[in-house]
Amino acid sequence: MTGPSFWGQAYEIGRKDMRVEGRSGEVLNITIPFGAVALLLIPLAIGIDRPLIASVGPGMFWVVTLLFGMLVTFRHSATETVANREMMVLLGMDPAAQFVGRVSASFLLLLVFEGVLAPLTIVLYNPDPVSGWPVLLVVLLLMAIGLALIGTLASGITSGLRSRNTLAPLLVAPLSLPLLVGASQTYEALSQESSILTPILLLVAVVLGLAVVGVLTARFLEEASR
Amino acid sequence: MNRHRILGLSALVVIAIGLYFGSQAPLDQLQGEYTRIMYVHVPSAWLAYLSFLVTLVASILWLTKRRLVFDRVAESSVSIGVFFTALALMTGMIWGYPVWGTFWDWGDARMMTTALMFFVYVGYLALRRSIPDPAMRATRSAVLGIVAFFLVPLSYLSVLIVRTLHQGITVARPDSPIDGEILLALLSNVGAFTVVYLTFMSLKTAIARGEEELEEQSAAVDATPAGAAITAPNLEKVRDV
Amino acid sequence: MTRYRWFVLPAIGAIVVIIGWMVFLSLGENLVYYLTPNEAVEQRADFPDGERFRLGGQVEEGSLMETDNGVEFTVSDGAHEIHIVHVGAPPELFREGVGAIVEGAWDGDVFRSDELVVKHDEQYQAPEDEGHPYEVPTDA
Amino acid sequence: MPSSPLVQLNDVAVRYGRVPVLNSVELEVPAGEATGIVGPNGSGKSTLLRVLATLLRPTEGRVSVFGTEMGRETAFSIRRRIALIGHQPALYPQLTLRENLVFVSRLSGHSEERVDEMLDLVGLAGAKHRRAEQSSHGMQRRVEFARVILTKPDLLLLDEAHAGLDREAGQLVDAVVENVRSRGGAAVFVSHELDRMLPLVQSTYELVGGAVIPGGSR
Repeated sequence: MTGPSFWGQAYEIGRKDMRVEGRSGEVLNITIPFGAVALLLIPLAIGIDRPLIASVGPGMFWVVTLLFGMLVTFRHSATETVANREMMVLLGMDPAAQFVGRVSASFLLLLVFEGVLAPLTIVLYNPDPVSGWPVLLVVLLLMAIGLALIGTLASGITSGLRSRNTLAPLLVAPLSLPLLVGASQTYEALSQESSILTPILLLVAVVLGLAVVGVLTARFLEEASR
Repeated sequence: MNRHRILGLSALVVIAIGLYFGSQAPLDQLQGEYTRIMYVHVPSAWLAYLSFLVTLVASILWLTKRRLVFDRVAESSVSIGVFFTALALMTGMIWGYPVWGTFWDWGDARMMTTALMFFVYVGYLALRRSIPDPAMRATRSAVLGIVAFFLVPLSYLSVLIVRTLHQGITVARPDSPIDGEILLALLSNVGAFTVVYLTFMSLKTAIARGEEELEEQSAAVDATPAGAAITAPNLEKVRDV
Repeated sequence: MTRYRWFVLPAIGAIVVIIGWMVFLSLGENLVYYLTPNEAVEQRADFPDGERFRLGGQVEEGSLMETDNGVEFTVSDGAHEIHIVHVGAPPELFREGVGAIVEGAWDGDVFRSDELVVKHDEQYQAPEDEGHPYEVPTDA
Repeated sequence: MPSSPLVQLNDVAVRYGRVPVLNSVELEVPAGEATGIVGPNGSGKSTLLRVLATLLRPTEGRVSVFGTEMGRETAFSIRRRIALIGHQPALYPQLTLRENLVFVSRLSGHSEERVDEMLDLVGLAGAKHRRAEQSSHGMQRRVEFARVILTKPDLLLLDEAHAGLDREAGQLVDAVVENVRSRGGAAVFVSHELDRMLPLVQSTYELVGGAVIPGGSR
């Protein structure tokens, strides 16, 4: 009996992850409210200065997406026990397909995360409107893919370690710098009406590079996690 | 003479040459004596990039060839790279204060990317410390060694991507806008630092190897299989305690 | 590795093209993180009084004046000149003729700044009027 | 039938870091038979089972499964023919028992319809919509045996299979082993209790000091 193809496997993994999330509601009930609280606290911390709050709004949104969104990508370590991973290996699972499946699920959840917090940021911070804002939707998309890739890689690298709860964020936060730079540069370019091509291409290059590394190293990480 | 001594002595010689050129080179018309910080700052940054490139290559080689020597090289190179990244950051701050008027500029992409590069590789060393099994440690840190390298070209090219206070790419361009003698002094110091790197690498990998052998010896003494370490519980005593 | 070649090779190709393109692009134009006086004047409408931005240009010879709490000078890019009123001590290397970047906002026709840094470009040149290249100039 | 063994270990050693767990293990698992390996806690039984399952590459020695020597590139098709029932149930706690089995069946290329049939076979027809986290250890184990019946492995590896099971579930274990053997496959038990598995196995070994000794305490 041959199992499903690469994409079939990735689909099954992603579907399973989404279903587990649907049951536990970790992202919807915990991570999103947590991020929303952060968005509420920041203006209090920097003082009630309306123009200032409006100008930091987009930046704060990216930071909150990065710091809280990465929690979304660390969900796996709790549900994927060693027994579950071993079972999947013995079912003929391709580790790269598993990686793709996990990243896809995290990507969808991060889109939900951004989809809730982005309107909230606009309402709370009232940032200056920029022309060509539909481009920001592309940036949101690329940010979600990139963060899902980095987070999944980092949780693979640190899975099962005692220090993983602190180590994984330490790895993710600096590594997502290119995403942050790309995202904030795009916004800046839009507000100054200069070329957005360079930051967008930077995001695309980073996402592609991470995907290549993730797919090629999945097998080794799988082997080193048992 | 062993390898370490030859490397160490040649490092001393090239450092002396670098110091000579550095002290003889003319000063930049604007920066004056502060030009000379460049002869430490630029080679340090170069070594940081070089070390992490070596780590990248060694990490890939570990994953494909499975020889422990590649893991030792990867780890040693990160330790040295982290040191020189810190040195580049610190000399940069010392240089930046009189020249730009600030130790740290939040708008400068080169500073930010380099600082975050530093933290990722600090994380690399932290990761190694939290995995006891050598093979697992080598594999996982190899993956991180590959992923973390993303920040290296980003840091180098950041002056191109983002609006920054740092000067653009100076040396590696066809119409290099740098005075010939300043360039000579800079390149001789880059060369000297590279020999220092090789010396450090030779010593650090030897230390890593020695540590492994030491562990091996202590393991040979304590070669009881895991299960045989357990003896029968003293039931009589347990009842009476 | 051959299993994923269909994805890995095009992806790596795309990355190489993007990076090469970015390098090519930036060697041509100089990316800076400030507006030149010319840009600042052209985009005057986008930056109302009080709206902060960064402005960079050459400090005009003969324009530098020390004030009680800072300096006043004029920056120019050849096309336009803008008068700067800066509050705070300037960095040590700040003098006439250097490139400077200030951060602040328009106030009518003057630019009021509270951050001032000296921008050094990638030109490393010995003083032009030096007789002997090894002769170290004494710091004034 | 003395054909070539399904699994063969030659001079296998495993070390975790510097701690030796297994030393020069020689073992043959013949087709159509059940093999029992006894040993006290911490003697390396689970490690040995992972080597047999190709999940753990030994530090030294050669492992050959189904006549294929295990190298760096382990063929996925070989792993599909192995099933491991470990200490911990391999289930997702948030999913129902049925969903867990559906996940397995789809990953292994079996149709979803057979899942209900399997759950019926192991006596879980009435509890299949319960989440794994709300099910008892025995129920979770039954799902795992349903998985084994569904995927039809040629090599079944059981780690303390009878531990914590009631009489019915224990008999289910026996029946599943019988099923694998009757198809010409092999089963390997590891346990610290010889008594429960003795009636099921054709040969026993004992793990002492990291090495495998034939015969055991039969």
